[in-house]
Amino acid sequence: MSDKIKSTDSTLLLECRGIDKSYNGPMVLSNVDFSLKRGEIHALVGENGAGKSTLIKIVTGITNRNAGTMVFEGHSIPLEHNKNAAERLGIAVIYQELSLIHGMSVAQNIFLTKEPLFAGLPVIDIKKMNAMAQQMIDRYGFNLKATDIIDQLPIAQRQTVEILKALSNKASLMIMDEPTSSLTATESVQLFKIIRLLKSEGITVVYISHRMEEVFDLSDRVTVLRDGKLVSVLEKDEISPAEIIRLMIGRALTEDESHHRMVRKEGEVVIEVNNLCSQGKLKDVSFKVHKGEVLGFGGLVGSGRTELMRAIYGIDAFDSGSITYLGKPYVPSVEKSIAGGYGFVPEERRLQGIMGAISITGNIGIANLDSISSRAGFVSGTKERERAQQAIALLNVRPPNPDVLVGNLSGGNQQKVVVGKWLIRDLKLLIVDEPTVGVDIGAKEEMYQTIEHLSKQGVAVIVVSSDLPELTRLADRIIVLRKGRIIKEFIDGTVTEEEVLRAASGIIEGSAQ
Amino acid sequence: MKAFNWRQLLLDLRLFWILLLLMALLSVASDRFLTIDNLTNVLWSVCLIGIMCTGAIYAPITGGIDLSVATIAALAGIIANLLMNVCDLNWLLAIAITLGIGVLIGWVNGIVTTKFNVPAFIVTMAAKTYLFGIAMLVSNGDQITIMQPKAFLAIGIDKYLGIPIPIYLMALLVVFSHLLLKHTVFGRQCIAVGANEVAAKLSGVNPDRTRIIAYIISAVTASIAGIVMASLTQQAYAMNATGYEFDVITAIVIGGTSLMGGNGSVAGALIGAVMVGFINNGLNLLDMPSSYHPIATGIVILVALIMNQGVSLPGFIKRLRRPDRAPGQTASQ
Amino acid sequence: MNRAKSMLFSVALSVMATGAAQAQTAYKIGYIPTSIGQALTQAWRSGAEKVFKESNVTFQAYDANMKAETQVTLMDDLINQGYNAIILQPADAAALTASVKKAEAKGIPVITLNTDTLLPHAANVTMDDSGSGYLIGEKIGESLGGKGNVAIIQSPPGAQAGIDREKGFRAALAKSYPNIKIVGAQNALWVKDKAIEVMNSFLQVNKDLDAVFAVNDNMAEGATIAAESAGRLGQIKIWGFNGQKSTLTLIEQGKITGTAYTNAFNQGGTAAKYAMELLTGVKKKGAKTEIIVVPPFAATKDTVAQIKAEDRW
Amino acid sequence: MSVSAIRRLILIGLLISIGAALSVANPSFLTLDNLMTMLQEASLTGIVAIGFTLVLITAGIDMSIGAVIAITSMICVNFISYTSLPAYIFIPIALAMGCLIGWFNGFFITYFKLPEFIVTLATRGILTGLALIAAVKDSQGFVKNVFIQDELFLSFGETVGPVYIVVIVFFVLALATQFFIKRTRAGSNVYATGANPTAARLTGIDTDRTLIGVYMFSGFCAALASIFLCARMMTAMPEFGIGSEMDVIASVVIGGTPFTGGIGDIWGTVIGTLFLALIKNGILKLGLSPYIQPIVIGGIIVVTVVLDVWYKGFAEQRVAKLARQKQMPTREGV
Repeated sequence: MSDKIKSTDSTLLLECRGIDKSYNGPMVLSNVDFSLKRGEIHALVGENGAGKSTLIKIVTGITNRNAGTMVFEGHSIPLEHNKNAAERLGIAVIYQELSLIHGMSVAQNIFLTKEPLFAGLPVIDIKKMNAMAQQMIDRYGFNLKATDIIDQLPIAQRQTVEILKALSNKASLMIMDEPTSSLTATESVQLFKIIRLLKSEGITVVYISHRMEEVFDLSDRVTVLRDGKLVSVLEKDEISPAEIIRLMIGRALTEDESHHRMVRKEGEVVIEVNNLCSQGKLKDVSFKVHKGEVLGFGGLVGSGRTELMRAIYGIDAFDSGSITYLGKPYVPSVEKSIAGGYGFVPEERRLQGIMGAISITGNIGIANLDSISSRAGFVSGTKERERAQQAIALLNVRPPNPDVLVGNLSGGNQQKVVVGKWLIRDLKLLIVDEPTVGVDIGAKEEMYQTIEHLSKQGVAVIVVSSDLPELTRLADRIIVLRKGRIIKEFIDGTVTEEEVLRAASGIIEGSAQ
Repeated sequence: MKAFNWRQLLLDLRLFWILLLLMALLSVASDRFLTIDNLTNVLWSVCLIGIMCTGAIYAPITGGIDLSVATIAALAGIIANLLMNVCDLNWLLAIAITLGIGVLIGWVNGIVTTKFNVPAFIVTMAAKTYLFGIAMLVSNGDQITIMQPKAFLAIGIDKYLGIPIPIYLMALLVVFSHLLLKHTVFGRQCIAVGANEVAAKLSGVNPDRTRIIAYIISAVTASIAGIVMASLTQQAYAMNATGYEFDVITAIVIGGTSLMGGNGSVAGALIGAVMVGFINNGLNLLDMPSSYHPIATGIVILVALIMNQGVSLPGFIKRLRRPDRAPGQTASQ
Repeated sequence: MNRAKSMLFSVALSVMATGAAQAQTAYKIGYIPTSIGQALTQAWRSGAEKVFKESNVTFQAYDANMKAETQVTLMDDLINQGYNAIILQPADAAALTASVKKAEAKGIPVITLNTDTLLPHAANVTMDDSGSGYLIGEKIGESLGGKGNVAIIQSPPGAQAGIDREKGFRAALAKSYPNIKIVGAQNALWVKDKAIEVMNSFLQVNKDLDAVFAVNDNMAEGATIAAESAGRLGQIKIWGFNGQKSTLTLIEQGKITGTAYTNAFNQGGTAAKYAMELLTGVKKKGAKTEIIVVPPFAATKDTVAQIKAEDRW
Repeated sequence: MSVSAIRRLILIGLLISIGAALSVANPSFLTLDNLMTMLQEASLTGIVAIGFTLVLITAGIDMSIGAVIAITSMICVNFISYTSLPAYIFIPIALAMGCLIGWFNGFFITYFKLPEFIVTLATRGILTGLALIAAVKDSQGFVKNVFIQDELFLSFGETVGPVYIVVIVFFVLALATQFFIKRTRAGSNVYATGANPTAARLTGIDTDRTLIGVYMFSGFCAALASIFLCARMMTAMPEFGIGSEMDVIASVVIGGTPFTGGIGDIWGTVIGTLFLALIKNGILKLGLSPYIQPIVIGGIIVVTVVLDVWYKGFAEQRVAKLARQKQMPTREGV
């Protein structure tokens, strides 16, 4: 089924053939071929769990392949590859912000461990370092100063520092994993310029993204993976969003799927938000959620979606506006919200959702202390365990052992635990922020089914997601936020991912912003 | 009761085996060691540390530390004496008020740590300094001998069924603290706050309140220890219990509680305290110079910690040969 | 005999006191004990304050928290502040020698209490740690009839006063009572609760312990608590050192056998008077340290009544 | 001006104003002798604090520094009493011992992934005992504190003009260390290890080696301070330095180096050390009761740190707010 890869030639920077990989179990990659030409922008696409990140890890030496050959710039790379060797060869990965050192300047970060020295002395020549950094910055026309401290820069600029760091390593291959996921639209445009600039410098860029338009705009070639197998490699002229999606999911989307039909649900109002304002974050946000309705929130990262959720859950205070919950005026606080039937699945699972060093029982118990404890404050171990088992059964958590530490579970199962702790409650409103980030494809489907099931039971669900297919699949109604305001609401009929994205980027009926 | 944490139990048991091993070694070294009398004495001598541990453990569980417990204990003794013998209050009332002042001290520690965001280490270290000054001020720097009332003095010395009262008190507090930690809402909240403050907050726990209560508990048990100490030594003295904070932390950490927060074992802390008590007692019985005490304790801390990390001796030797793979968790971040 | 000497001494002091009272110039005198919060150092302070009340003296006490380093810092500071005289209880002879020398070189007389430093200075008012230890050794030896088992509750290693006391004690036993066996010596850090722990282990190991010498009263009181709790108080003679008020009470109650009592009020007063005499020129500083011994008095149940209430500290 | 610079200025301002107030309160404060003694006092703590700052920058802690002082002083005094080796031979040995102890700490921390606090607390215990065992004893086996008369050794306690040698060494060491952490690769590694160990490892920094090095330096600094302390006291005691950790930690934290790692520098520590020394020296001049003194010192530490943390939070919030407003002009709308 896979299309033939074009013939091997000297223009290839990297050539992988027959890559196999399994982590003690099912094959994550099987017989994958992957090649990169010099100076191209190459998109790597596939659904979550298709094996993109594993392939990248193999190329960058973070993990080792089980079989297959890898040739980089004519060097054959052995099975026992490692990160340092990859770096020496000129393979660089742009992390979101992982590899930057807070408290240090841009120049220091770029040249960490390879700072220029005074001739023959083990002393850093700071002037020279700053000058070199500034020179690089200017050459690529970035809006940065070499002496800026990392902490004070917005995410997008930090990313450019990452890129500079890779450039200073004389990288010939730069891999960007979802680089726009936390950028605003303008910042994304800026990044695309940089990527094209890199291309013009002869640097190969591997670009991983879920945003089809970006892939479509940028890439010279696209490699599509599905279920750990190579599906196709598309040349520039073959690239179209519909085709990529077809290859990614293995069939063409039906009219129904690509144009999700939304259902107006007009039952009892669970929560009503009126003119919510929060300085610098939210401006005049008003909406209602009905019983059994799934309300989707779209918008770019930084558009105020997460801030809105935090405000109505009661984590952050807001400046003005009012909330009515179950028909009564409501001033939210986390404790009241939980007692009143809210559930909240936060955006960053590892930092905000789970307690990794604690068992599943403990993680589920902490949100259900009211129902598992006596009035005197004693926790019933039996009840706690029962509830944990209930949640495990409900969501099919693996392994189904309530004593397992949550930190040892896979991403999907961790997320199930975070969701599960609310499901065993008398839930009236569930807020989920990016429910399937880092979740494998099987668990993702289960998550969707869970949400659908909940809405059938009459729970109002608010889904916040950057994953547009997810949003269009789940939502009965979609609200798009931009710069803290509601910019568009899709109520009836159908909506396409493109429409949502256009609204989120501020492109409405031709009036670009 | 089925919700038993087997891992924790195993950890506790592992410590228990070390304890038994230590006891076996000591009983070989000295025939006086393994007698009821002597074991009672050891328990009696670790009572103060043990009582402090039962409360002080909540600070590390929530991710903090309390260095002021020893000074709080000294101050509590002085205040109790002041109330009983200068203000002529009933001894029970005096104890109640003393504990109330303990609550206040803990509250201040907690407030400064949480609301002002100052590291607990600095807060409690400074508290140690100024509370010592207050203790000196209140006692006028005197070593006050407590002669009255008899009922108060009985707390530290009297025996019931041949066992000194403080041991019962310690046992009671250990059980109480264990129940509090493992079987109450508050205990769950403490562990959650220590494990992941944000996640706990989003699950409806109030981290600041939990921490403040943790410091209050710590200060209250320290006050109880101070009262027992005053009664036992018949003395109210600002320099009482000097340096005990390190013994308390040592016992807590040997017991498997991480200073990073998120777990804790009261029983483990008690075993830790008893272990240190056994070492000191054993060396005393053997009439070894006191300079060996801190050395032995230091070595036991290291050994217990390494064993808590899950390293066995053969494994250790094997790893020494291949130093590229370190034991324990992968990255400590 | 000892008691008679001390009485004589007190009389002599009160005669001298009248002379010193005339002084009108303002003086600043500093007091640096090892630790401010001890019965002994408190008593010294009160004794000295009583003397200084009669003249125009600012008497300021400083706390060294049992640390020699802090004492040296304080000495430097008092020198810089231009104090006229310093009354010092050195935590260690060697450690304070340089400081005392420095002060003396600046014309500030230093009067040491109990522990003497190694180089000459104004005066040393001492209760004679070693001699008193010797005295207790003899008393214990005598009461045991020259035979038996004795244990020592020590001060921390390196604490000089405690070492001197223990040395004196051991010397007495070695010289006069070679048949008395020292069955154990353990450090109880000067404090009661550790002394209870140490005493408990002594009681465990030695089923026939006859006497215990604790190098201060606090630890003797701790030993008493342990022995009483084990029901063996009657069989064991416990001796302390210093003679603080609470210990004297316990001696009266028959719980503690005896202690080397020093009139600490008197000792502090003596140091204070000596300082005043140097300052007012009544006395001239000699080339050698003037050693004033406040002789110890073996307080036992029989003799403790001779210590008047106002002399108890 | 950056937030950290303002925080430093606030501290310096406090330092100067407290100094001025003390000079008014007691004229003997502002005398050359007193200032020199104060500097000497500050330097003894400060030398240890310099090493400790590096440990704190790596987000660690070293509780064993006091005990290192004790054991080093015992090593020196043993050489002086039992050998006729000159000071320039045994002092390097003593300093090397300090490093060795630091290595030991670092090894246990990095190899077994044990918490720094408790490892160094264990080392503290072991060293405390060893110092007592190593102490020079008299014929009856009692610890005897030797009055040192080795002139070369004692010259470390002397002055150059009015300034004590230890003060000069302190400032030179501060300068050198500041230079080291800011201007060398190894120094950058220290910051990187403390700020973000994962990122540091990703960048190719051997964080374990960096940590071990930092603990060795901390041991070295404590050993160095010990030599000056012995020379000043003209003796060595097995109790030297034990308990002084608290002063060192307070100095460093007042100087603005937080426990969280990745931040801080030596100048902050120098100011913090001077600040604490000033408070401790000044309080003696006020004629306060010795009981009140610890209350005042404890109170000042808390208030200073609370102020500092409050200002830092306040300033950072403002910076963040400005940045957010720049990013998202809510007024304009779409």
